[in-house]
Amino acid sequence: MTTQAPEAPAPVEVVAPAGTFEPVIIGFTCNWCSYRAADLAGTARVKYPPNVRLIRLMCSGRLDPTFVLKAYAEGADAVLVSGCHPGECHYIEQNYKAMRRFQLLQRTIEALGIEPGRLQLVWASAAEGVRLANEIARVTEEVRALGPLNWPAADLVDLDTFSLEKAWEATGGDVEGPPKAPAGANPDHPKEAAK
Amino acid sequence: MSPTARSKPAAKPAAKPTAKPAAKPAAKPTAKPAAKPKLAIFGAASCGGCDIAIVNIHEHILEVAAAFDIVLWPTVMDGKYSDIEAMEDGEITITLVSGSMRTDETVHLSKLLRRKSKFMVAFGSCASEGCIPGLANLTPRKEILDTAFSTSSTDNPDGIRPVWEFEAPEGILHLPEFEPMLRTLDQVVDVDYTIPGCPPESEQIWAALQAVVAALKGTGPLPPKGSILGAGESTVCDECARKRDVKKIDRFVRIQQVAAFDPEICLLEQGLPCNGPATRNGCGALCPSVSAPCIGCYGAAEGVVDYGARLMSAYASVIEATKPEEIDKILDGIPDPAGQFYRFSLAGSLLRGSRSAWQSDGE
Amino acid sequence: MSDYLYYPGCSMEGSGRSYRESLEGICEPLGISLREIDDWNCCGATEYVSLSTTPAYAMIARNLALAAGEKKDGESLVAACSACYLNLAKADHYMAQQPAFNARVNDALGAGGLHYDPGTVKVRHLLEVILNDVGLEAVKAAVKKPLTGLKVAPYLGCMVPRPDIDGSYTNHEQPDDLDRLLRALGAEVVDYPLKTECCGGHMTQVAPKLGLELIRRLVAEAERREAVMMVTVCPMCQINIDAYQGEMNAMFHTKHKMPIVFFTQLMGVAFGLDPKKVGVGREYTNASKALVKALKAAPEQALVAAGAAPARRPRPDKRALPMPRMADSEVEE
Amino acid sequence: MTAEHNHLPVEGEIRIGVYVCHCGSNIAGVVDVAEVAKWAAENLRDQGVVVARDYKFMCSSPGQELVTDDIKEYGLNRIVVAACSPHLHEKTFRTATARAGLNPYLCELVSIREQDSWVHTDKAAATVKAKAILAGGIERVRRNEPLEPMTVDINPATLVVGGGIAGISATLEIADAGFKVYLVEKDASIGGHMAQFDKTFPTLDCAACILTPKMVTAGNHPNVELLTWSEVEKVEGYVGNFTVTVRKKARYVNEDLCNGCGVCQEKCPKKVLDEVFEAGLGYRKAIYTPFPQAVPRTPVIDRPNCTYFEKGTCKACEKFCETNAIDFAQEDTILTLDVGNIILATGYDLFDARKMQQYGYGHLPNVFTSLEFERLSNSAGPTNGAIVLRDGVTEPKSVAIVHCVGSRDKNHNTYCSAICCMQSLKFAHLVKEHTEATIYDFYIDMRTPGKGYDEFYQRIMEEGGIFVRGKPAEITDVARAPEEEGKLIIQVEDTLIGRQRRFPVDMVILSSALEPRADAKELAVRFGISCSFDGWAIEKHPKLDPVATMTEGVFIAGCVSGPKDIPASVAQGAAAAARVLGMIQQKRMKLEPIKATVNAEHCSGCRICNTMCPYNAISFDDALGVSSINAAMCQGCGTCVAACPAGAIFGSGFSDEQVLAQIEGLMSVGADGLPQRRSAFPATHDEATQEAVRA
Repeated sequence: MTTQAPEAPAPVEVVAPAGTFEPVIIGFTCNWCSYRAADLAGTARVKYPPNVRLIRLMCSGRLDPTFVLKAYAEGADAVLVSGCHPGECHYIEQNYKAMRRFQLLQRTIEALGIEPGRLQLVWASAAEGVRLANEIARVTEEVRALGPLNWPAADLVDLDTFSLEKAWEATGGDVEGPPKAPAGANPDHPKEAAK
Repeated sequence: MSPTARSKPAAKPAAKPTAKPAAKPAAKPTAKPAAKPKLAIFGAASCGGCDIAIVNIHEHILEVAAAFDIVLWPTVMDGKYSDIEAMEDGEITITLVSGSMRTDETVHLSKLLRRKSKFMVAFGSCASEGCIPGLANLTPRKEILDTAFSTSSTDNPDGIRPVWEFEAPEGILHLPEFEPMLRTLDQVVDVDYTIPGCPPESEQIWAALQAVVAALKGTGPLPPKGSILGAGESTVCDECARKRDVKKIDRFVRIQQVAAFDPEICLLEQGLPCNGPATRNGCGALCPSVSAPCIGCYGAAEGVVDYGARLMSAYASVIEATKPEEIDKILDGIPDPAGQFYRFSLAGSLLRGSRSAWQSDGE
Repeated sequence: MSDYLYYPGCSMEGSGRSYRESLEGICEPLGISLREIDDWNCCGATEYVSLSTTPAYAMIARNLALAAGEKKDGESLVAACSACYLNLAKADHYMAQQPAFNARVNDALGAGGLHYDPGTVKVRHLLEVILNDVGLEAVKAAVKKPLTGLKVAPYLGCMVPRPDIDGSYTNHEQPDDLDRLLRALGAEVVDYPLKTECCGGHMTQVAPKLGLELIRRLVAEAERREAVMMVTVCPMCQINIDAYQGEMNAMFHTKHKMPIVFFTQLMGVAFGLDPKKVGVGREYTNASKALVKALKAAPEQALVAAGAAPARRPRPDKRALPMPRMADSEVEE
Repeated sequence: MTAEHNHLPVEGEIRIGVYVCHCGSNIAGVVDVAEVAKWAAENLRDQGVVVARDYKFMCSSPGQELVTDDIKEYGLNRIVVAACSPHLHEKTFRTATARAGLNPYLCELVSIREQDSWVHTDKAAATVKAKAILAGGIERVRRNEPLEPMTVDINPATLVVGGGIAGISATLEIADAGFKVYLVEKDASIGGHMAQFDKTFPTLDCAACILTPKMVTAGNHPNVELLTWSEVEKVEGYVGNFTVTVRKKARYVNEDLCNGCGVCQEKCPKKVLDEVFEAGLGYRKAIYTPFPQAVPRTPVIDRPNCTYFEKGTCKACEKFCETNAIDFAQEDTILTLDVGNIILATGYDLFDARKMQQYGYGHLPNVFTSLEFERLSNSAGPTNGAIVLRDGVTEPKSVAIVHCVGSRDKNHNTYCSAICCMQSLKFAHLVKEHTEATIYDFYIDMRTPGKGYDEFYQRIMEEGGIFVRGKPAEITDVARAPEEEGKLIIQVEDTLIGRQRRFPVDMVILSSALEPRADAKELAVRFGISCSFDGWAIEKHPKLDPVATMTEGVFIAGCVSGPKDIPASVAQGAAAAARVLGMIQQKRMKLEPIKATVNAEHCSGCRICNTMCPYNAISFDDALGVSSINAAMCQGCGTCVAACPAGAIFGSGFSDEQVLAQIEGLMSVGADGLPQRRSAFPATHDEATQEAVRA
């Protein structure tokens, strides 16, 4: 929405005093434990910094590294991944997959110059509202110390667009669906045969 | 524009029906323009392999020559930029750009050709996702130049570096500037079609060209904007003859560490990090068929946002370990994650490169 | 050889000489070496801290400051006297807990050109070091003359392990750390519930009747439980129970004769050192006889004797109800 | 923009209605709800926001009508409600959406209460966060697809785990309603802890008298299949269609032949300390039924203690058995049960009083645990109800009862075990009834809620117990004064008079805490429910849904979710049964349509996903060379979706498009409330980029 709110915002919206860095952190939570822990923190009125914005997944096993990279690419300063404690996954064992993806992703983002501290894994059961709140506070402070990540915006370049339709009218052909791209070297692949 | 318009999935709308331009009635043959459609083939930062792959369609090249009036193809014939500049906008029917956007010259010419062309095709891995040159995005420009101009093989005692503007007696010379970061074609201009591969397989090229020719003749349908031509929608495993079982990986090995691999069984199952599961099919699984792991030159499968992320997720998911230290031990088998997962797709990936590359801001 | 900084404290020089001698004796077999901090001063003992806080703790913290100066990586500060240990530990703890207090103390230290940041020195008691760093296995291994058949009453007093500031002990309600150590020496440890009760402290001075009554309870109970000697970790306890037993007997018309020695002395003896070398015999109520008897015991019975488990109590009656089965360490078979 | 529309599942223009809830002052007190709504209306038009409102209580019927009316009036096809947690009201608003004829899954509920107003104090910051959360919900809802819940048949059979009073009650409720119940009990007889008691508070009616009839009914009920001496090993499937694997441990006694005459127990030469039913206070034989009224009456052979199994000779039981029921060759049998619902009533363990060495249990003979005392006072117990000291003969002259042993104690369990006060009062009465002893009762607080409970407390006080408020520091046999010789001394601070006191007594009873079963955590994993840190099972909602769990079709009753007395346990058993019967009556039920599906066109058959599913919903078709997912078995965790390297698996409800868009939405608002300020990648001579950088 970057390009959509040119009008000056109401002053009330400016909460971070000029100069102070308020990190924005995307948090992925598991529907069964950490998201409920967040709910619990709320019901118990536990206070934590407002820097984390949570996304609910059904399970930490749903966590696709794409989501994490996307968050950075969209300007997030850090990503918090949370799930049920190892051995207590609502789906029996999926949080182990999350753990492995997390560890591999840690190595890759480091190779891309992103501090490991910007990708954190926190286990929190549905009963651990306070724990989650504390972890969020901790992560926020650590990221504040790391400073902004500020990954550049992807496509601010104005592509000089070109009307395919116009071009097509000029060549005057019909417009049915695309020709099926050949499935490659194996036309008698059962899947092809099945068609 | 909304952020989604910026997001990669938006950029590859291929599979979605609504991508099709509103249906138009087939125009009568008489409506066809008399002159032969014009074809331009431009190699930006590329190794030339793409051009060879095109020539490699053998005698079909003659049919291409017959079907098109080739206005630019520096590799095989003389051509002047000025001729292109002189053309009407949209005069060129179709332009194939191979190679990536590495200098401001290539950027400039790509924009020029875009303006002059009806259809712009990102041809090959470099143009579509950055390819091997894209790995330069792991390093700041300065370091790249330092390395290039001060290696032992370089005789450069004064440590001279290239300048982009040079005052010669004849006047100021402008040299193509090596840009801070390498970009893919679609990060610079609007791209209509993409033909993946490093290089694209010749028969696939021919199939794609045929489709275009047919479309131009009005005898075939026009592929919707954003289509990936000359490749499948699945991944290499789809074409791989190796026997596959459920995956349980307790180690990753590098190809030189193992004397011989079982010729029948999936390489990944033998611990060799094969990118086949995540790489778009179309090559005919050439590498795995000779016991070399797929390295991913055909890029991501249909609708995938970030090739490396998908592959990481897949590998990590099938690792046989539950303790952090065990997991780490196995992951040590992949010493260069960035290279393993982004060998071809780094420049086209969500993050495009390393932080140091863009933070150095050109210096 | 693991190295430690060492704070002896006054009693090791005087009343607790046998503690010092035995400690010096066992360091080598235990594979630990102690480096005495240079120019150490009084630990504040038990009175000063209750009179005037800041100066008292400044005095104590001076030792910490010195230790911090001498400390090599990973070295902690060991005290054998429980009063010294507790004062040093408390000083560090309070300074860490209360910034204002910390500032005051450091002001005082500053006058002497010293400074101490709480937490820099880890203060530990000898017993805990032996249990956690050396370990019972190593102790068992060092035993040459198991104290088989020697019935002892383990007596800790009030300052170790309470307050267990950094939770280094198994259980501060009913600590069994000393019990386990003595068992490792082959001694037979009687169940001695008074192990953390008061030894009288300075009541022997200000309110003799009360002080001596406290001592009587300890001694009488040890005797009732058939212990031939008491074993302690604290010079204050040792001197109280040992030196005032005569007065106590006189006051209550009893005839108790209960030797009390330092655990380090028994370790020395078990490690095969000459009892005299580890100060046995210095105590008013002589412990030598009991020891000699024990040392005669056949070595093959070594290490079998575990503490008197209730299960072995004779059942007075067939109709008696079974006792609950106890934790492994004490189960017979 | 065009590219973006390609991703919309529903043809046509997106028309979104946004509703920001005040929740009284719960949200409005911290978040400027009016501002948030206004902001959405003004700034998110291009995202398709047609109308944005704020309202006092969105969950109220007028609040819901706002939504339904707007859908009709403005032709909305997407709804975003910014209010409380989806776990609370997602259903409410989706139902409302459906009422207005829109697919319920086109409605999103985003939480600006639990995750914003309740956890933040800085109003400005909270308002900014609310906007971000809302923007995220809006971007997400744009990609929502209309989903149809799939329905599955409910198998009318039910599995009840645990044969205590809670389990028995649940079993009988369901069985009486005419449906099949499998009752699995790990011990040799049902009855549970209650069978060990003599009397029950506050009515003091005899436990056996009220329990045994229920046990017997359960035993011969035509609809009940009793599986004692058995344990659940595996649970597969999903609500309505569970497949449960049960290990029936070898009894070495043929249940069909045994007539329960009990001669084998008389003749068995091997006496064994009974640490289960008799709490270690009495003995049983190596072949035994836990107690005379056991159901079933068939005994079991305790293999580790049986002389025959030990030495290979004896077989006394076999010789004397008239029906030849003894079968030393018997082996464990594995049963597979198909059930539609599961009720967990696995009860509690008693806190191990040995852990509090200062109370001397195990060292001091005359310190007893509550369970030991239950057996002691039980007329069928080892002393036939005679309350005596450990020597088995002496009647105590004074008895101390200590509350909160292992409860309300930060060294052990911080919670209150709920039943100990009443239990202790019961003990006091029983001691009074059977002996002359003086009673000292040491409590921290006297907690007697419940019908007739406090009256009982009054009664016991009138009976003349001495109540001391204070938690004993130590129980010792070391006398200080002659009157303490040979006694147990309670050292305690009497907090009412603020003095240290010592009470010499003959006998001490420790009212020990109730703890979760030792294997509670494994149990939770096996049945796919979650449990608290202590190990108590977590209810779906502690107040509004106390017998359901977060796992559909798995219910809980009795002490499995925390300490409870008998009335509460029985009530919960019945409540769980009612929930199950409700499901059975529906015959079929809707499943959340959050499922994964494989796009066979894109699937390359790499088989990465094949090991992803713990429910075995993913199978590989060798002929087609593609993997596929059984929708009914899929639990919707999405792990395979994330794992598929070809992006060929689609996760409905949580698709890549939805999550990625939500990230964009969340990130579209900076920490300062302004749109994120972003630089561009450096590109020296590219005019367009230069512009962008300048912008």
